[in-house]
Formats: sequence, structure tokens, C-alpha cells
Amino acid sequence: MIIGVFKEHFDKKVGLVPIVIKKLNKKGYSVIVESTAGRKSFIANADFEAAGAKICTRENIFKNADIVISYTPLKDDEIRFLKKGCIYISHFKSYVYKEVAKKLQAQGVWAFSLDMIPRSSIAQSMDVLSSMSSIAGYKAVLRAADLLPRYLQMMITSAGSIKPAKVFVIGAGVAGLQAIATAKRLGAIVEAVDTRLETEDEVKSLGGKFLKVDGAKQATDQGYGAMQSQEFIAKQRALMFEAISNSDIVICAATVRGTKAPVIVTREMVETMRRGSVIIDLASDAGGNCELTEDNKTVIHNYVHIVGDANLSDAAVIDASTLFANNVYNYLNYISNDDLKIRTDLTEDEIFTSSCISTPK
Amino acid sequence: MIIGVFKEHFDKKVGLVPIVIKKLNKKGYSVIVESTAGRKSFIANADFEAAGAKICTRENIFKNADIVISYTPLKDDEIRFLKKGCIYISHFKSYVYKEVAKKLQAQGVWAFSLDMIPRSSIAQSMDVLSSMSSIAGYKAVLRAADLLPRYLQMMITSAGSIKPAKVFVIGAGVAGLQAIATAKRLGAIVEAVDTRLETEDEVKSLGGKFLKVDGAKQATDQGYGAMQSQEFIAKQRALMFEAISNSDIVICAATVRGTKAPVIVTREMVETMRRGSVIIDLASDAGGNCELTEDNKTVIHNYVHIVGDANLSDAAVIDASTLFANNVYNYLNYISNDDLKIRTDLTEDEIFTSSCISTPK
Amino acid sequence: MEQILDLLLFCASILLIIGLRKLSNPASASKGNLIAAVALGLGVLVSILYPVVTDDNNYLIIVIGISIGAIIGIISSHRVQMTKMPEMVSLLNGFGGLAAALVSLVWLINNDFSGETGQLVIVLLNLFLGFVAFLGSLIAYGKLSGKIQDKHLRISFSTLINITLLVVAISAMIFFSISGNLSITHLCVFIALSLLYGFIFVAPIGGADMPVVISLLNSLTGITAAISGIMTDNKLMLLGGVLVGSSGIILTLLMCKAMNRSLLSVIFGNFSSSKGGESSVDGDVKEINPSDLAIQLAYSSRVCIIPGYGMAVAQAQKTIKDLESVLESNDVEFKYAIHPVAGRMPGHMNVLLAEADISYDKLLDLEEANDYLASTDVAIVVGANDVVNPSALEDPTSKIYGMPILELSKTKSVVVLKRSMKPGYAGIQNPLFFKDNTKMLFGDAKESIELILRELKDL
Amino acid sequence: MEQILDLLLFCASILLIIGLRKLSNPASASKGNLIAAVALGLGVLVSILYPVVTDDNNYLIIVIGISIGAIIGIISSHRVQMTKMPEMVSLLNGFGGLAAALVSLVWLINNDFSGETGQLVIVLLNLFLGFVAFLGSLIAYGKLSGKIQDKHLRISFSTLINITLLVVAISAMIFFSISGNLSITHLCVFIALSLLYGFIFVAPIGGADMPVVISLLNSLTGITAAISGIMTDNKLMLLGGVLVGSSGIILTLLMCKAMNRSLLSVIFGNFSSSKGGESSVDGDVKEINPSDLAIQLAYSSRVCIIPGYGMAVAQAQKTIKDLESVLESNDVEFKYAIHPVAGRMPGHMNVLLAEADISYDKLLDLEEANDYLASTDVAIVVGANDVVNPSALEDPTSKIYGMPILELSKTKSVVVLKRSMKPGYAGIQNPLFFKDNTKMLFGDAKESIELILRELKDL
Amino acid sequence: MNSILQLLTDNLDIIYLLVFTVFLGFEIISSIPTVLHTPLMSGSNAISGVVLIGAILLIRQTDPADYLTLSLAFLGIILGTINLVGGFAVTHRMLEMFNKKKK
Amino acid sequence: MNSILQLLTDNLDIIYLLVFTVFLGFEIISSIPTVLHTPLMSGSNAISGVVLIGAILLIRQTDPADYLTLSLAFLGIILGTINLVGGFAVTHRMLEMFNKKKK
Ligand SMILES: NC(=O)c1ccc[n+]([C@@H]2O[C@H](COP(=O)([O-])OP(=O)(O)OC[C@H]3O[C@@H](n4cnc5c(N)ncnc54)[C@H](OP(=O)(O)O)[C@@H]3O)[C@@H](O)[C@H]2O)c1
Ligand SMILES: NC(=O)c1ccc[n+]([C@@H]2O[C@H](COP(=O)([O-])OP(=O)(O)OC[C@H]3O[C@@H](n4cnc5c(N)ncnc54)[C@H](OP(=O)(O)O)[C@@H]3O)[C@@H](O)[C@H]2O)c1
Ligand SMILES: NC(=O)c1ccc[n+]([C@@H]2O[C@H](COP(=O)([O-])OP(=O)(O)OC[C@H]3O[C@@H](n4cnc5c(N)ncnc54)[C@H](O)[C@@H]3O)[C@@H](O)[C@H]2O)c1
Ligand SMILES: NC(=O)c1ccc[n+]([C@@H]2O[C@H](COP(=O)([O-])OP(=O)(O)OC[C@H]3O[C@@H](n4cnc5c(N)ncnc54)[C@H](O)[C@@H]3O)[C@@H](O)[C@H]2O)c1
Repeated sequence: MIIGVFKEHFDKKVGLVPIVIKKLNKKGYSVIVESTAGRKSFIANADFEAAGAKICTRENIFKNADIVISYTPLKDDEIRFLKKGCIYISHFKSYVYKEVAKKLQAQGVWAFSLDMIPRSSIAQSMDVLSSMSSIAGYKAVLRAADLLPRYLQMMITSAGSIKPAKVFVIGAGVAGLQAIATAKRLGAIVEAVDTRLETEDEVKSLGGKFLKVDGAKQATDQGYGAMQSQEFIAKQRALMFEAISNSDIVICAATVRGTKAPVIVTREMVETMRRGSVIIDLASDAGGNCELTEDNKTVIHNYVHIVGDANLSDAAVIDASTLFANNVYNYLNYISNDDLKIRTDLTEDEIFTSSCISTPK
Repeated sequence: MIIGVFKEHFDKKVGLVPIVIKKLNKKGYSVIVESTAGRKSFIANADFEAAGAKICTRENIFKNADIVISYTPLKDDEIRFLKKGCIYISHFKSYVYKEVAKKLQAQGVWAFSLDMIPRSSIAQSMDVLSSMSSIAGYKAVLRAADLLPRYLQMMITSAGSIKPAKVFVIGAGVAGLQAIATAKRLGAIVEAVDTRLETEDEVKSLGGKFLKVDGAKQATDQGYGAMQSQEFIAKQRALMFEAISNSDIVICAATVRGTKAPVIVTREMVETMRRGSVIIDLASDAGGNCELTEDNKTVIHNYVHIVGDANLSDAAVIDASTLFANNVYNYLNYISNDDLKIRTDLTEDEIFTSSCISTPK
Repeated sequence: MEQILDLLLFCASILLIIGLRKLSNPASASKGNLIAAVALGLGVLVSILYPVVTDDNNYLIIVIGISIGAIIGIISSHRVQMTKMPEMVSLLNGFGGLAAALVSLVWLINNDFSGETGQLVIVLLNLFLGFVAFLGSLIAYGKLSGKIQDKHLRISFSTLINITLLVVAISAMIFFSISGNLSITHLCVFIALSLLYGFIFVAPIGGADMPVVISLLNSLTGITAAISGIMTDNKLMLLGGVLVGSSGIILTLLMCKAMNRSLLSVIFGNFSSSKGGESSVDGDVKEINPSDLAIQLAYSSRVCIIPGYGMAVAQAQKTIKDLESVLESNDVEFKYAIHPVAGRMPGHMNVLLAEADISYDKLLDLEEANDYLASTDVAIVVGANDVVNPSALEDPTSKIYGMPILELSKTKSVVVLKRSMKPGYAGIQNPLFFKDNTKMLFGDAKESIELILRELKDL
Repeated sequence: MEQILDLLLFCASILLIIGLRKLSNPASASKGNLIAAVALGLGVLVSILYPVVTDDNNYLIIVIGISIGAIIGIISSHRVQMTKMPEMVSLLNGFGGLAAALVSLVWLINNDFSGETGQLVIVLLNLFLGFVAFLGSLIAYGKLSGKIQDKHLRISFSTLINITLLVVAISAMIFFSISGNLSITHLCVFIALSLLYGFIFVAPIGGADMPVVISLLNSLTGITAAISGIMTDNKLMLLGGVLVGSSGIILTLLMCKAMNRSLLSVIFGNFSSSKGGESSVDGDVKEINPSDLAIQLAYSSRVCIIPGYGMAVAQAQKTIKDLESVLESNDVEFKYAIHPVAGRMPGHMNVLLAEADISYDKLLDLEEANDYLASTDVAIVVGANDVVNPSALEDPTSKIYGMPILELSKTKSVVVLKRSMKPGYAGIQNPLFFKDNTKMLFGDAKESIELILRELKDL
Repeated sequence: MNSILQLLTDNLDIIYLLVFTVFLGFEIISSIPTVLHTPLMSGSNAISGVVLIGAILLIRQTDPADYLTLSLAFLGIILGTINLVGGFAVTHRMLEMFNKKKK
Repeated sequence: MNSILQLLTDNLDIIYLLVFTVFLGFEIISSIPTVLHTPLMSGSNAISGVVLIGAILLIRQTDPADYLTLSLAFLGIILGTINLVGGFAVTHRMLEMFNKKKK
């Protein structure tokens, strides 16, 4: 079985890293990597070769690979180059995958989207969203702390006392929790909201304060946030108006799978914030939790920075690539039998069915 | 007494902030501020006015103010506009002040450089270097952590374990210590070196590990680092070669007052560092502790970021302006008598004499 | 001669007290036990040499009896397993009770079943207590060893019967004593009454409370020894018996306190039912108390903490760090096994343990941990659940089958700290809790560890 | 009648034991004191009513004597200041000793200065001990109250003289007793010897060790009471005296242990000189021990920590957090006064306290702190020095004159935790350490606080 | 009533002793750590084997021909010895673990 | 030697009692916390005022005309009472602070 790793065009990550390639070789796979695919992840071609991979061209991969890996999906016009029956592992964003799926189906390939794995204990080792959200939450706070023209921690110095900064985290999923932990570490006062009841304990378990809004709908079975009623959102907004205008940093990490992200931070709220404050919106690719967010841009509104970056995991690209590669490895292990072929007994399996978006007829 | 605050041209800070202006008003000073002087510090003209200051033009200040404040020194060609006998408080960098001093003397003004205050306990409330170094050390780590394409903390996750990053701090002065504290908070493994013996305890008191190099010359009486012998530097280099090539982040904060900063991180060292590593050089304005540092630039050498920024305090400009303003306030209080005139009994005073660089004859 | 023997007896008493004192301190307990043994040996010697009115002496029988007893005692005590000690103690106590009863019987026979009222009251009391201690101890033994199950011995109105019987026995005692002379029938009736009471006293008490009961019965045996001392005018018996009697009562109360119960509720509470409510719903788990855990920890070489989401909820990380310091100062190797998905976000445990300043070197990831756990003496699972669930390995129908877990099957002893038998995130039951080498310590994790710490400081 | 009185005396003994038991536990000590008082009251009553051979009785004198004594006792005990308690106790003990000596004298007079050898030995021993306790206690009182200075009483070869005198006194005692009859001269010589020994025994011991000495003398008085009990055949006196004697000796040993000394070194060590070495170099600082500090903390309403660079060096922040938890659970208000330049970098204290998870609300900056400190019961300076140096306010020649500091002059009590008398960063001596309301606790800050914590748990 | 009083005062010495011993027993035990509960129970159980002395004293006064009494007392001696010896031995084993502390 | 032995065995009961009392005294005190050292010293000092009983018993047997003896005993009573009453009162004051605990 030959695994091919493409160079990414819209992302810094790379699908496999040397350490994982070694493990794959041991299993019996051989790996070919597009030249300079690792450059943005700080991995040289030589590093890949040292790990046992071959460097080759993109065409080469399309021609030879039985399994192709690319963190971001291929451009639509490249799908037709895929070998019939080959396995294509990527990270199709859940709310756009349907159109792509049709094309892949037509091409007759297996396609798996690792971001659609269910949030169960057993699936966690293949769960790309978990890995990436965790990095994003961590980096969101660092980015914000770097941008904030203030200390986060309290300081009593001979040139005056400095109050600790307030950090407000919206959505205590994986990213939100990591953000809470990181902000706490830096000495900020941290508050968070979420609609899922159990997050209250989770927030507290990291030293954060939980702002409670009653009447939330609970999460779906798969553990993804549920869409909330208008009334609830209004209530929440009132409570949060105050919280947000008092915050120095707002981390937006509330998403609902497959739909637009809930808008929670409105323009008025932003306008009541202190000058110099920072909003990091990790939901920007789904419209953002902040009304003013623009995806992949940093907007400055009324002296408030609003960073729309759903791909902050790229800011820790070395770790992000490694984690992704491990996720891929674990996933391949899970879906393959000892012959490295796809197991046939998985038709009922939740992980398999929810991540598989195209099967060759 | 009228105090005039200029708009800065090379810096984001502003000489006085509203809170301090109120305190000055109470003492009997009146304050005039150049229009938009506070913009980069996130202070609007209106905020100054609300605190009791008047907004005016630059010429106005030259004409009316008895005391003028500017964080960065005025351009040489503006010195001639200063009123004879007026008091000029600024932050002349210690190794360039001599030429300026002559011109100021010629103009017949009092000039005080707040960065030249001795490092004694009593002077600390006026010590601008302390305030700014502290911010710089803090921001240096945040900047580095944001740039580093990795987690700083250790993580054991289902997609692989991540080792904690190593941070190496050179020079455990105020900036270095703050950097150690901040990196520790973020979960990194922190090592530090300094030539002063007492810093060993200080580093440990923040949870850092001290790398000892024997045979260092001790600091000057005033507490500033001393110039070291060539032999010592060689020894140090050998020990540090290893430390640096194993580090993910290097924070350079070793300076020696009035001379070029010691070069400690050589090109070879940088070239042995892992790709993606980050060096923050806070001594860049004095030539830098790293051979490759360029002042006010971020150099990427061999995939290693080398940030030369001696003015990182600007990254927390709100706090930096506040602390500077408080330093100024404390200094004014110290050198003035109840009539707000300069005290005449200070001719022997260490703080006064070391910071005063020009007196009207 | 007699004087010297009297003084020897005096010395024996003093030694006995010194022995008991030393017994009550862990550092000297072993020595105390020896001293007490020497004291009693001295006492026995004196009792053999002491001049008596008649000189039948029967030395041969005495020597034979002592030899047989000593051999049985030594052999059985060396054979018994450490875990069966409480059974052994209750058996021994039963023997002591019977011996006291026999002393009374012999006294009665030697005195032709008659005597002054005062004497007879004392002798009958001794007989009564001796038989109660005897049968009671045997039943306790049966319950402890599992030979008798609580359900075999359900008695209705046990409290009522208990009190009635007691009143009857006391009345009989007084009545017979005043008469000044006992018929054999009377004696048999009285013995039967005593045995019956012994049965009614212990039978309804739940197996879990047996240690308390044994301590109480032990105190009774002490009192019989004291009475025997009065009967035979021997100060050592008197004082030794009184010491055992009084210390036994205090010990009983202390044990009740440690279990958070009152003595009355133990005796009359019939609480085999009230106990173990919540936990027994889900099968038979074994609980451990903080004090036993503390001693186990102190005397082990390798301890491993397995933190989970519950540690985060309880915010127990700093307390765990304290435990680490205390145990490490006791030369115990102390590590942390971090499961990759423990907690509710990647690195959850890392963040918290770093906050408590726990050295990175001590953290083991899954693979290292599974090696380590195979040679660990005690693994403490602090609010983890799914990540130690052996169904992931053993039960192909389980939701989490196939997930790598921290494997505790080879660990000598596992203690789980959680508040209830509720499942964790995955919502499934955990067979680990029912394994042989697993014990549960219910309660908030932080509070439990604080209790352990307190006990450790007592050691 | 006599029987009932005997039983009453028995009850009094039991009450006395119960009283003493309760006295040894802080929670019940006050009650224990009352019970012991009742027990002795009962004993006195019985002694008045008990039938005696002669019936001169002299009741009037007895009543008058008791009344006078009671009035003096009550009034003086209410007048005395809390801080002068130890002096008071030593005075009272001296009275008790003299009373015992008087009892012996009266006995001798009543028995015409003659008796059996055994009796005489006992009586003379009582006389000896009584006078030793009497004079010893008076000297101890003098030393404690400062009326006698150590330097007034330098005696060379004191140990030698001590032992010689003791041998002489014992020989005299035996010699006189065997003769069976005492002349007045003999008696006077013996009394003189006793007083001399009392003087030689206590005089060379340093003022700092007086509490131990008083406890020892107290134990002696107890023994005299016990002997008086034998002389007058009164069990309560005998038992009470023995109790005081034995508990006094244990107490003395415990006190020595708490001071880290041996009893012998106290008595013969002449250690007024070995003591106070390092600290006294820099003038007179007062030390406090962790146990006294613990009780002071437990019973105060507001405590304020003043951390400095020493806290950072000792890494004591987490231990301080523990102290906070314990004291807050005792309803003590607990704050932190953060001086802006404490430590070695701006915000040094903030970073460390945040690491220990100390709430931001509890941190006071300079101004808030100076308000707060004026109404604080105990301020604990943890390794800070320059930032609490009052020279900054008081001494215009000081290097740091004019620097704002944390002002502790209005704080009721200040305790400084540091390792030595060395100066801090600024290199200047700190007059705070010599102030009236300041006490020093030398040692590593973390270790000191751990000691305090341990003591707090005993309370 | 009076006779009870008489009885009490006659035996006052022994009553003093008994009561003091009771106190002593309380006192000694009351501060023991929980970990010693079981060993102490076992140890004091061994002490109650002191009843063996009673059996010895009585058998020495028994008529060597009175087989019933002899055998009863003989049994008493055996049981008492088992209690005593076995008790101390068991306690010793339990306590050994306190000494097993490394180093 | 023999007479000493005789003396001992004759008074064996009282010796038992004394020794047990000594143990009891040790036992009661040995676990007290440091903070109670001073109050306990003061309390046991008060108890040693029990010597007052001796003075009372003796004065009751004194000839009312023997002024010397009477006055010595009288002084003994006064001193003993001061020790007793003053001692308990002082102890009481010291111990009050333990009760002063807020709430
Ligand atoms: N790491 C991640 O990124 C992540 C994210 C989401 C979900 N998960 C899932 O979370 C689970 C983690 O496993 P886990 O073993 O750490 O946790 P877990 O299986 O959820 O079990 C936690 C246990 O802690 C106990 N507990 C709660 N509060 C406690 C307290 N105050 N004191 C003592 N015990 C307490 C609970 O029992 P009682 O209620 O009886 O006390 C519970 O059984 C896995 O299933 C994992 O897949 C992980
Ligand atoms: N904050 C800043 O930015 C900064 C920067 C540089 C300098 N400074 C200067 O540093 C000083 C700070 O004042 P400070 O009161 O915090 O400190 P300090 O005056 O330097 O005194 C610290 C004290 O802590 C004691 N100590 C050290 N280790 C200890 C340990 N393990 N346990 C207990 N005590 C210990 C030392 O006494 P022993 O040796 O007797 O134990 C010392 O006297 C000021 O003079 C300030 O101007 C401040
Ligand atoms: N089993 C596993 O091991 C595992 C792995 C990863 C995640 N999870 C679980 O999956 C769940 C989702 O994690 P995620 O980070 O991907 O979540 P997500 O990205 O789907 O959503 C982020 C958070 O936003 C919240 N949210 C949605 N709408 C909101 C609103 N209007 N206001 C406030 N908050 C709102 C959601 O409740 C969620 O907590 C979590 O419970 C997490 O613990 C489980
Ligand atoms: N009294 C006060 O309150 C006060 C206030 C601020 C600073 N200080 C003291 O002043 C001193 C200097 O502080 P700073 O931050 O301005 O220092 P700095 O900027 O002058 O120097 C930074 C550090 O670099 C070190 N250094 C110099 N050459 C080096 C070399 N070749 N290798 C390694 N390290 C080298 C110096 O020892 C110093 O610690 C410190 O001791 C500080 O504690 C005192």
C-alpha cells in the first residue's frame, strides 16, 4: 500500500510527519511525499527521506498512491486525478462536505473526513477536531495576550498597581476549555459561558468562573452543541452584555455542527468594550460568534481588535501536523485489517459511518 | 506650573495618562497635552480633557510649558524651541545621552533622564528602566510563545504526547526575571544564566534553573551588569552552546550599561537550533545578545525567528504609559519642593545627580 | 518466698502496663507486645510456684496442658494468613472466654457448688460472661470467615429478645446466688441461658461490624479474667483483666467513631441492612478506610496516581502533591500515570498537575505507565473511570472496546477514589471496581486524600 | 460517718484525676480546672470533718486561716497581669513549698521531735524538699520579674557545690533520723542546709530557663504533698501529690523537649551564656516559638502576611496558602500586604501568590495595606526586610529615607520570619526587629510556617 | 445499705486500685492511631489469656482423683494457653510490618 | 534486707496504688499540646496546694495553748490556701482565652 502526502495549498500543516511515517513503514505501508510539502511545518524533504519516505511530484502521487492524505481537501478540479478505488483522507469541513461528496462518489473513491468522527471516548485518538481545537484554544489566548496592550496578570509595583485582565470565553468545548486553562495560567480572571450544563463543572475544574444562563437546549447525542432558541439567545445576550464590556479579551469558541455559528457578541457590545481590547473568534469560518468578525482577517473596530481565525492551529504547526498525522495513523489502523485493506465489518460502526463520505460502488 | 506632554514620534507611549494628570492637578500643576498624543496608547483627547488637561498644539507646549515630558527625546532640531530654564523630562538612552546633553546645556534647560536613575530601593518608584524592562520581559515570552509553532506546556493527549518547550533566558535582570516567571507560568522548562552571583537565588525563587558559569566579574555599585573578560565569555559560550541548541525559545536580556551588549548567541548556535525556534533579543538597541539580531526587525535565519525589539514595552502600551506617567509623577515629587520648584538641597543626592544631565547656568 | 513471689507479681503488673503503653504507639508496639508477653509469662510462673493450701499441685497436667496449648497457639498463629487475622483473633478470644467459664466451673466443683452470696454472684457472672464471650466469638468468627452469612441468622425482634434474656439471666444469677447452693440442673439451665444470650447478642449484628463486636467481646473476656482474679485472689489477673476490660471498651468506642457510628447502633442497630446501601446495588465492592490505606501506602515501595476528571472537579491536585511529599519522605516512589483522554480536554491533567508544581519527570504516558503499573504496589485512581475501564480490553460489546486504557490487572492493589458508583463520561459500568485487588474509597477525592494525609501523619 | 468521709475522699480522688485529664486538653481545660478545684475543696472539707484522736480541733483558727488565704489568693490572682502569670505561679509554688515545710515542723513539734527512723526520714525529707521548693521558687520569681539578674548570681563551681550539698543534706537526714531524736540545733542546721541547697540549685540557672525550673519545683512541691499525705495518712494528699509529682516531671521533660534541650543541661548547663548567641549580637530581639505564635494566630481576628524576597527564596507561598485555609476555617480574616518593591522584580510577589492560588481579593497594595495593618492583630513578615524598615520613615540619614514602607507601628503584634539577623537588599539594619511589639521566628520561612501549621492542628 | 457501705470501705484500697487501673486503661488507649486498632485488639486479647493463671491455681488445689474437675481445668489450661500464646504470636506477626519499613 | 522486703510486701497495696498513680500522671500529661504547658503547670501547682489538708489535720491535733505550733500551722494553712485558691484562679484566667474564641 502506497500512501501519498500532498503539499497543502491553503494550510501550513502537512498530512504526515517523519515520526509517523516510520510507524507506517513498520506496518507495511510505503509513503511518498510531494516535494517541499513539509516546508511550512518546518520539515525538510531530507527529514522525510530520513524517515523512509520518497519525495516525488504531485502527479506521481495521483498516479501511484492507494491512500492519499491532505489536511485541506483537494481543489475540486483535482478530484478527477484520483485513482479509482483509492482512499482519500482529509478534513472536509462538515458544513460544506455534501457537494464535494457527490463528486468523490462519482470519481469512485473512498473518502473519509476526519473532522466528522463522533465525540466518543474510543474515537478520540482519531478526532482531528479535538487536536486542532485544543491548539486553537491555546493559541487564541497567546495571540490575544500578545495583542492586548496590557499585562494579563495582577501586578503591584512601585509605579502603580495593575489589575488583572478579564478574559471571557464563549463556548467551553475543547478549544474553550484550553483557552480557559491558558488564560488562568497567565493570571487573568476567567469567565466562561456555554449552553451545555455539564460544562459548568468542567469550567470550574480549570479554575474558571461559569456564567449561567438558564433554559439552554442540550447537546446532540454526538456531543456537538445544539442550536439554541431565539429567546434563550436574547437572555444570554443581556447577561453577557455586561460580561463582555468588562472584558479585556473575549475568546469566541461556540460552534454548532453543520450550521452557522451563533452570533453572541454584537456590534454594540464591541463598542462598549475598552479601547485596546481583543476578540479572538475561532468560529470565524462558520460566520463567527461576533457580528463584526471577518474570516481570516483582523478587523479593528473602535480600537478593538477582532481576530477572525478559525485555523489558529496553524500557529502551532509543528504540533498540529504531528497530532494530525497521529490521528490519521490511528484512523488507518482502525479502519484497516491486517492486509491493510479496509475492514468489511464496519458497516454498523459509528466512527466509520459518520466519517466516511464516499464509497466506491 | 504648567506641564506639557508631547505626542511621541518614535514610540506608542505617552508621557502622562489621565489618572496621573488628576493627581498632578491636585498638587497644583496644570497640564497641557498635544492633540492626539494618546491615540496610540488608546487614550482619546476627550479622556485627557475629562481628567482636567487642555489639548493644544505642539508649539503651544514649547511656548507655555514649564515642564515638558516626552518618553523619547525630542528631535535634536526641536531642542532650540525649549523655553530657557524649563524642565525637560525624558528617557535618553544612557549610551547616547552625552551629545544631546551638550545641546541641552547650551539651550539652558534642566534635563532629566529617567532611565539613569540608580538601582536603589528608594529610587525604584521613579525607575523607568524597571517598569519598562518588566513589561518587555513579559511580552518577550508572549511574543515568542505566539511565534513558536508549538505548545510550551507538556501535553499527554490521545494523538501523542508533547514535550514541554525549553526556554533559555540570558541575563536575569528585571526583564529576564519577568521572562522566567512568565515562561514558567506557561509550563515551559526554564533555564537562565547571568554573571551576577546573587541572581542564582533569584532565578530559583521563580522556579527557574540556573546555569552556572564560574569566574564572572561582579556588577557595578549601581547594580548594572559589568563588562566581562573574553575568557569568561568563551567559557560561557561553550556551556551555552548546548543549552541554546536545545532550546525552543531564547530570551536575550543581558545588557551592560553604557556599552554594547555582550554577544552571547552566535550564528553557529542559531544554526544548531531546531527549525521553528524563536529568539527574542531585548538588547537589540545595544547591538543585541545575538550575533544575527537586527534592531527593530525580525530576521528569519535558517527557519529560526530572531526578533530584535528593545522596545517591547510598547506592546503593552496602556500599562507602559501608566507606569511611565507614575514614574514621572514620583520623580517630580522627589525633586520638587512644596512650591513645585526644584529642591536646592539635592546637589549631593544620588538620584538627582545621576539622572540630571543638564542644568541651566 | 511468698514475699518475693508477691513482688514478682507486682513487677509483672508494672511490666504489663508498660507493655500496653508501648503497644499503643506504632513505633514501639512490637516491643510492647513482647514486654506484655514476658509479664504474663512471669505471672504464670509465679502462679505455678506460689504456695497453696493443698499440695496436690498436679504439675504434670499443668505442664502438659501448657505445652499442648502453646504448640497449638504457635503453629496456628504462624499458619494463618495475614488477611485472616481478625478471624484468628475472634477464635482466640472465644477460647479465652471458654477458659474463664471453665475456671468458674472448676471453682464451683472445688467448692461443692456452694458459697457466700457475694462469691456466688461473682462466680456465676464469670460463668455467664465467659460463655457469652465464647459463643459470641465463635459466631463472629463464622461471620468473618464467611461460613455464616448474615442472612442465615435473621432474627425478628432481636433487640427485645436480647433485653429479655439479659434480664432473665441476671435474675437467675441473683436468685441462685442468694440460695447459697446450686443444683446441677440450675447450673445447666444457667449455662444454657448464657450460651443463648451469647447467640442472641451477636447473631443479628451484620458481618461488616464484626471487628467492633470482637473488640467488645474481648473486653468481656478481660472482665472475666479480672473476676477470675478476684476468685483466686491474684492481683495480676485482676489488674490485667481490668486493663483489658477498660482499654477494650475505649477501643470499641474508638472503632465505632472511626466508622462514624455509635456503639448502641452497632449492637441494636441490626444495620447489616442500612450499611452498603448505595454501593451494594451494583454488586459487591470492597471499601477501604483512609487509615488502612494510609498504612498500606506508607509501607509500599511504589505508588502510582491515576488522575481523571474527578481530580479536576475536586481540585485535588495540590493535596495530591502533599501526599507525594509525605510519601517520598518515606522513601516511597511516587509517579503519575496520565491517560491521554483523562479529563475533558487534551492535556487537562497536565495543566492541573503543573499548577500543583508536580515535576514533569514524574508523569508517565500511557505506554510507560502500563509498564510501571505492572510493578506498582498501590495504584490510586483519583476520580478516573473510563480510562481504567477493563471492558475496553475484555468486552467486545462495550462501547469503548478497543480503546487503550491504563491496565491495573497486574498492580498489586488498586484503590479507587470517587463519590459514588456512578459511571463516567462514557456512561458505562466499570468492572474494575469489582475486581479482587480493587478497593473503593467513597467521597470527594480531595477530602479523601486529606483524610489519608492525616492518618499518615499519625504513623 | 468515717466511712462516708472515706468514700467522699475516694470520690475527690477520682474527681481530681478527671480534672487533670480534662486539663490536658485545650477544649476542656477550663472545666478540668474547676473539677480539680471542686475535688480539693471536697478534700479540705473532709479533712475538717474527719474524726481525729484529740478533739482540740481549733476550728476558728482554721477558718480564719483559710479565709485570709483565700482572700489573698483571689485578689492577687485577679490583679496580676496576663503577662506576669509565670511569676505568679512561681510565687504560689513557693508558698506551697513553705506550707509543706511547716506541716513537717508542726508534725515534729506535735511529736516532740522524735519518732521511728522511717517516720523521721520522711518528715525530714519533706522539710528539705519544702524549703528547697520555697527558696527555689522565690529565686525563680525574682529572675522572672527581673528583680534578680543572672549576673548578680554568678557562682563558680556551682555544679560541684550543688552535688556536695545534696550529699551532705542526705547524710544529715539519715544520720538525724537514725538517732531517733532531733535537737533544735540539728533542726536549725538542717533547715539552713535545705535553704542553702534551694539557693544553689536555682541560682546558677539562666533566667530564660525559669519556666522549666518552675515546673520542676512544682513537681517537688507535689512530692512534698504526697509525703505529707503519708505523714497524716490522707489518701487524697498522697494521690494528688503523686499525680502532681509525676505529671510535673513529664511536663518538665516536655518543656525541655520543646526548647530542644535536655533536663540535665538545664540544671547543670549554666546556659544563660550559651543562649541567645547570634541574635544578641545585634541588640535585644525577642524570639517567639511556633507554638505560641500558633495560639496567638488562632485567637486573633485579623492576620496579615507581609511577603518579601525571603518568601520567594524559601518558596513558602503554598505553605502560606495552607496557613490561610486553616486560619480562615477558624474565622480569622487573612490578607496579604504587598509592598510594590518586595522581591527582586516588579510583581514578584504577585506571580508567586498567584501560583499558590491565592485570591486576588486578598492582596492589598501599599495604601490599603497601611490602613489595614493599623487594625491587624498579628502581622507575619515572611522574609521581607527593607520594605518594612521603619528607618525609611524615622531616620533621615538612612539610605532608604523617604521610601514608602508597610507601617507596622500600629499593628498589635508583629512576627518576623527570617533565618538570621542579616540585612536585606539595601544592606541596612532594620530597627523593626527591636521594637516592643515585634518578635522574631528564626529559620527558613517555609519550615517555620510548617511548624506553625503543625501546632495549629494541635489546638 | 450499711453492709454495702461497709463492704466498700473495707475494700477501699482495692477499689482505689481498680478505679485507677480503669483510668489507666482508658488513658493508655484513648490516643492510639486508627492503624493500631486491630493489633491492639489482638494484643489485649492475648493479655486476657491471663485467665490461664486462674486455671493453674485451681487445678493445683484439685484432688488428683477428681477426673472431671481435672479434665475441665486441663481444658481450661489448654484454651487459656492457646489464647495467650497464640494471641501474642499473632500480634507479633501483625506488628512486624511496622518494623519492615525500608532503611 | 529482709525487713525492707517485709516493709514492701506489707504495704504492697499502697505501692501498687502509688505506682499506678505515677503511671496515670505520666499518661495524662504525655500527650498534651505545647500550648497547654503553662496552664497545666499552673493547674498542677494549684493541686499541690492540697498540702493544706495536712496543715488542717495537724492543727486539729495541736494543743490550743501551744502558740508556737498553732501559729506555724496557721501560717501553713494561709500559705496552702493561697497556693490552692490563687493557683486555681490564675489557671482559670489563663484558660479563659481558650473559651474566648469567637462564635
Ligand atoms: N481528554 C479529553 O479531551 C476529553 C474530552 C471530552 C471527553 N473526554 C472523555 O472523558 C473521559 C475521561 O475519563 P476519566 O476517567 O478522566 O473521567 P470519567 O470517566 O468521566 O470519570 C470521572 C469520575 O470522577 C468521579 N468524580 C467526579 N467528581 C469527583 C470528585 N469531586 N471526587 C471524586 N471523584 C469524582 C466521577 O464519579 P462519581 O460521580 O462517583 O464521583 C467519575 O466517575 C473519557 O471517557 C474521555 O473520552 C475526554
Ligand atoms: N521589586 C523589585 O523590582 C526589586 C528589584 C531589585 C531589588 N529590589 C529590592 O529588594 C528589596 C525587597 O525587599 P524585601 O523586603 O522583599 O526583601 P529584602 O529586604 O531583600 O529581605 C529579604 C529577607 O528575606 C530573608 N530571607 C531570605 N531567604 C529566606 C528564607 N529562605 N526564609 C526566610 N527568610 C529568608 C533574608 O533574611 P535572612 O537572610 O536573615 O533569612 C532577608 O532579610 C528592596 O530593597 C527592593 O528595593 C526590588
Ligand atoms: N469523547 C471524547 O473524548 C471527546 C473529544 C473531544 C470532544 N468531546 C466532547 O465533545 C463536545 C464538543 O466539543 P467541541 O469543542 O468540538 O465543541 P463544538 O466545537 O461543537 O462547540 C463548542 C462549544 O460551544 C458551545 N455552544 C454552542 N452554542 C452555544 C451558544 N449559543 N452559547 C454558548 N455556547 C455554545 C457548545 O456547547 C460547545 O461546548 C464536548 O462535550 C467535548 O467534551 C469529547
Ligand atoms: N533597587 C531596586 O529596587 C531595583 C530596581 C530595578 C533593578 N534593580 C537591580 O538592578 C540590577 C540590574 O537590573 P536590570 O534588569 O536593569 O539589569 P541590566 O539591564 O543592566 O542587565 C540585565 C542583566 O544582564 C546581566 N548580564 C550582563 N552581562 C552579562 C553576560 N555577559 N552574561 C550574562 N548576563 C549578563 C546582568 O547581570 C543583569 O542581570 C538587578 O540587580 C536588579 O535587581 C534594583
